[in-house]
Amino acid sequence: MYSEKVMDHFSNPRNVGEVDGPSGTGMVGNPACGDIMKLTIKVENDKITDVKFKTFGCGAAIATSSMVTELVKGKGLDEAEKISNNTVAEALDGLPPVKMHCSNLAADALHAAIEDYKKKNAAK
Amino acid sequence: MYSEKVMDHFSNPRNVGEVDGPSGTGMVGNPACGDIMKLTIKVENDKITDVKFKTFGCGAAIATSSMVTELVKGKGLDEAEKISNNTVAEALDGLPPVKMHCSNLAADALHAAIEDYKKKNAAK
Amino acid sequence: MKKIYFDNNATTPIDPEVFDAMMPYLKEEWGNPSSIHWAGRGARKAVEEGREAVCKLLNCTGLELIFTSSGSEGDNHAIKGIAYAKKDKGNHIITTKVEHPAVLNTCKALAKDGFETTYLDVDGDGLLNLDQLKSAITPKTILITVMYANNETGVVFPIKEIGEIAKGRGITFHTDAVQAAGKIPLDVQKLGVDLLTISGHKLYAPKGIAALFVKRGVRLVPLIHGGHHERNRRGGTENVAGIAAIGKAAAIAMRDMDKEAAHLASLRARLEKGLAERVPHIKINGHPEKRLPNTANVSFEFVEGESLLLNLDMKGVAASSGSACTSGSLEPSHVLLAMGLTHEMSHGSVRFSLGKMNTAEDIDYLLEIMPPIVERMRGMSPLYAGAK
Amino acid sequence: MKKIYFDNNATTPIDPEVFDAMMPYLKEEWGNPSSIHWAGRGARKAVEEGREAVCKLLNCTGLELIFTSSGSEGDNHAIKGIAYAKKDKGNHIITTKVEHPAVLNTCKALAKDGFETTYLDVDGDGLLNLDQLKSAITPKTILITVMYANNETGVVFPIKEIGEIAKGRGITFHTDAVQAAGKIPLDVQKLGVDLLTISGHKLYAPKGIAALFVKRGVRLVPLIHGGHHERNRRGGTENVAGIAAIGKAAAIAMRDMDKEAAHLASLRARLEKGLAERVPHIKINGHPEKRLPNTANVSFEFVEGESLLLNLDMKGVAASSGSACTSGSLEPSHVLLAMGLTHEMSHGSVRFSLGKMNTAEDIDYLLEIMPPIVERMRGMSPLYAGAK
Ligand SMILES: Cc1ncc(COP(=O)(O)O)c(C=O)c1O
Ligand SMILES: Cc1ncc(COP(=O)(O)O)c(C=O)c1O
Repeated sequence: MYSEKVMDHFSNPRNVGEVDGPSGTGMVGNPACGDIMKLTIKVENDKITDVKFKTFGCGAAIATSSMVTELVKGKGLDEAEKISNNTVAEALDGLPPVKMHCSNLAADALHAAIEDYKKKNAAK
Repeated sequence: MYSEKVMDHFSNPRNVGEVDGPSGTGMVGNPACGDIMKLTIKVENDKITDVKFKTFGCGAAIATSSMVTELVKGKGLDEAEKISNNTVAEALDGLPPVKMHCSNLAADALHAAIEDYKKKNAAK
Repeated sequence: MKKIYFDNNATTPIDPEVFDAMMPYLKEEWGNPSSIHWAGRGARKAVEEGREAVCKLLNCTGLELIFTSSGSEGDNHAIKGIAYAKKDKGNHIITTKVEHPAVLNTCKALAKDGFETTYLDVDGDGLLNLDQLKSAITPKTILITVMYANNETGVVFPIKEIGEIAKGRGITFHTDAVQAAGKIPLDVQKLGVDLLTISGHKLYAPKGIAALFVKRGVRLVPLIHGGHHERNRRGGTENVAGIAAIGKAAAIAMRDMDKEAAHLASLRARLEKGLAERVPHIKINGHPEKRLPNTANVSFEFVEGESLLLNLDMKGVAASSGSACTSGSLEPSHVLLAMGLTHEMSHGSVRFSLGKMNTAEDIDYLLEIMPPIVERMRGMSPLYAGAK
Repeated sequence: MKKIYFDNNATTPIDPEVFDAMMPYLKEEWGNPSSIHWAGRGARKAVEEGREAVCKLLNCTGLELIFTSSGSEGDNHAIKGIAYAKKDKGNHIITTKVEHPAVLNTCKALAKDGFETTYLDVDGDGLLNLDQLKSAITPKTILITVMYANNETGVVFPIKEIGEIAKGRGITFHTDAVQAAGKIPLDVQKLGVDLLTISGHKLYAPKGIAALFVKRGVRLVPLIHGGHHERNRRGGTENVAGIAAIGKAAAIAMRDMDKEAAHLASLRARLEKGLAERVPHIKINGHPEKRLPNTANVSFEFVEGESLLLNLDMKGVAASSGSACTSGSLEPSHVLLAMGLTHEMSHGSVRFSLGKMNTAEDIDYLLEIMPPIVERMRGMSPLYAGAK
């Protein structure tokens, strides 16, 4: 069902946890769908210097979470904002069709975290 | 499907043909059903001294024809008249249910032959 | 005793290659294809590979194939499925008088729900008149269902032409190709059909597995509602071993069809010629050319078919009279009656349907035993004057 | 790698005795049971012997059994068959919220034809309220269809009591006994049902064969019209090998059920007790006693079921989450939601369904690997405070 890459990220997820004193936090999904993702980022000089996730969800949800943290670590905010759910799915060599909608939320969580960071920053 | 007795009478039918100068002839069945039986009898002193059949029909039709000739040969007319299609089927250790109606006509042919004999005799 | 099987239209032996292909799914790989764990993965793969193989035979895509349990299920699914899906558009169905009971009785059953069916005639050769078909079409016609090849006589209908007539008028077109599969080409693109039924056990696969082609975009109401199987079109855990089997059978049919068809045609010619030479008063039913290569339907005048079959069986030869499906009934073949045969001639018919295991020796054995059998039975027949 | 199968409610392995029983019908005895010649006779005998064996398990007569291709076909046949046969009497059906999709989706489909269905609730233990059932009955109620045992939780419903309610009111009563067969007694006389569905592949027989009990005198419209097979009630050449298999499986179930049930119950107790001792925050779903002996449905709070299954699978353990039939979907189990579980708890459920090949060692292996898996997954969960 899942690609090898998905299974790799599922069984050895990268960057699990929450960053200390996060610059931004994104939380997406809902229990009805069975997928909830929480992404915390550390931003320095418009760069994402650290990122961690916590996810309640299926194999696809965990793998996409893990993958998105790999994709954005060290990236500038502009670049990070361009990452879409599709980018993540492609980086994992694809996802089963049934998983594309519900469980492919990692980029959404990322964008939510960036937005949160920007809101907090604007408030300063 | 068929009992051993049926198969015996089918493969070695008794009394096939037509008796010479029959005292009575019975013909029953019709092509639509796929079964036509012709029974010829020789009657002497109210006894059936000879009987033969010709049958167009399935295994059951041939076996019942053969059996009825065995049952009546040498019997008095009274006794012969008591033979029913069921008597014949029982003597063959039964017939498949689907064959009970259409192909079990041998006793009818016998009765038709006896009636024919009586009619001819009454006319004399 | 010799055992010779001439009843391949009733069912075929299971090809040893097919047997081997299905074994793993009755031994180690018995998983449920819907399961995500190890036990399900092999099963899922078998289902997808089986689907691909059958699709190759039919020249369709995997999305267009529904596995079913029998040709009868496929016919019911197609006909009821289209009738109910299109009931707002019309209530008229066109079929023929010589279809298999799975089609005829389905159409009859639909009458209770207000559907009307026209049953097309056939001529003495068993052929349709396409003008009759055209003039049977009304604005309410939603479905034409016409078999590709007849199970009793082997007569082949002009599916492509019928497809063109149907398409021009927006009528859905189904063909029961149960007897055609593996014997003549079966390319749904070339045939131009919307739905097509095949069945494994006429194709050297086991009983219990079959398939229905449903052209992309054709909507039909499921016959078996249930889980998400077959893309929500047919509920029920997949018959994995059966699917592996029909897949293998389809692949073999693809590979061997040309060779087998030639083989069958030559055996059949030997049989028909031989019988005609040796047995008087016989009639070969069905158009001489427009027939499957394997089927010989022969009427033996003055005698009844079942009695011939029993005699043949006693000599180890398996054949049938009328269709196997209706052999439990006493009615003469509806197919032969529709072709204008008398009741006697219909009752006196025997179908020899050859298969790939048959040999010239099998035919010669039949030619040896048949004349005395017929003679003996005619000698018992009140209809036969010649014997007196 | 170790391979341990805890997904017997999805499908069972094929019993080697069953395998042996079906082999002759895939090798030498591939004939069509309708044929009158040698090739058909062995097949016909197999069908009749298979029928007898299944009838013994159900305690019914041969006239009351229809072989089908799947539990789903049986459910569809029963429900649609009764609905259409009795549509002049009424249009109301009663079922439960926790039926298999083969029942639920059939009832939904019937809505398009004007039938109305009441879906009964279950309580937190998964049990029905028979007063709700009684008050749901209207003069238009023609059919009650309630499963014998639930596939996800194993909860067993009081079929006998429901049968008495139905009978008193002239309502036909069908039960889906697919999960009950072979695990708990299944005597149609004692249960007082009019129709009952079983399926081979939940009973150590292969996929593609199943059976429907139809009590003498109960009339229903066929689902698959066709030839004279199954006394005109189900068209299609019989799946002979499948019938031989389900017959053998039924005989084995008769012979071994008591022993197996005790075996399963003790393994299940070991599993549930062991998990409860080793893993905090779990909930065992379904009434503790009124359950099949083999099914353990466990919610692991804070984690999602599929991710647990993948982890188990990586260690060679096959289990499932929700029913296998709906695992292609993303919806949480309709059964657990109906029992009042939250979405998180429903999503976090795993079903361990044991089979006769399972051993105490299998359970112990699970008890060893499960705690670290749950701990690891909870460590990743944003819902789990304890791990922080
Ligand atoms: C309770 C219940 N009913 C019906 C079915 C359907 O059975 P089958 O897969 O044989 O169609 C199943 C199996 O998934 C089931 O568990
Ligand atoms: C032309 C035709 N259609 C349909 C069927 C039914 O196939 P099955 O026996 O697989 O239901 C048959 C076989 O008897 C057939 O010959």
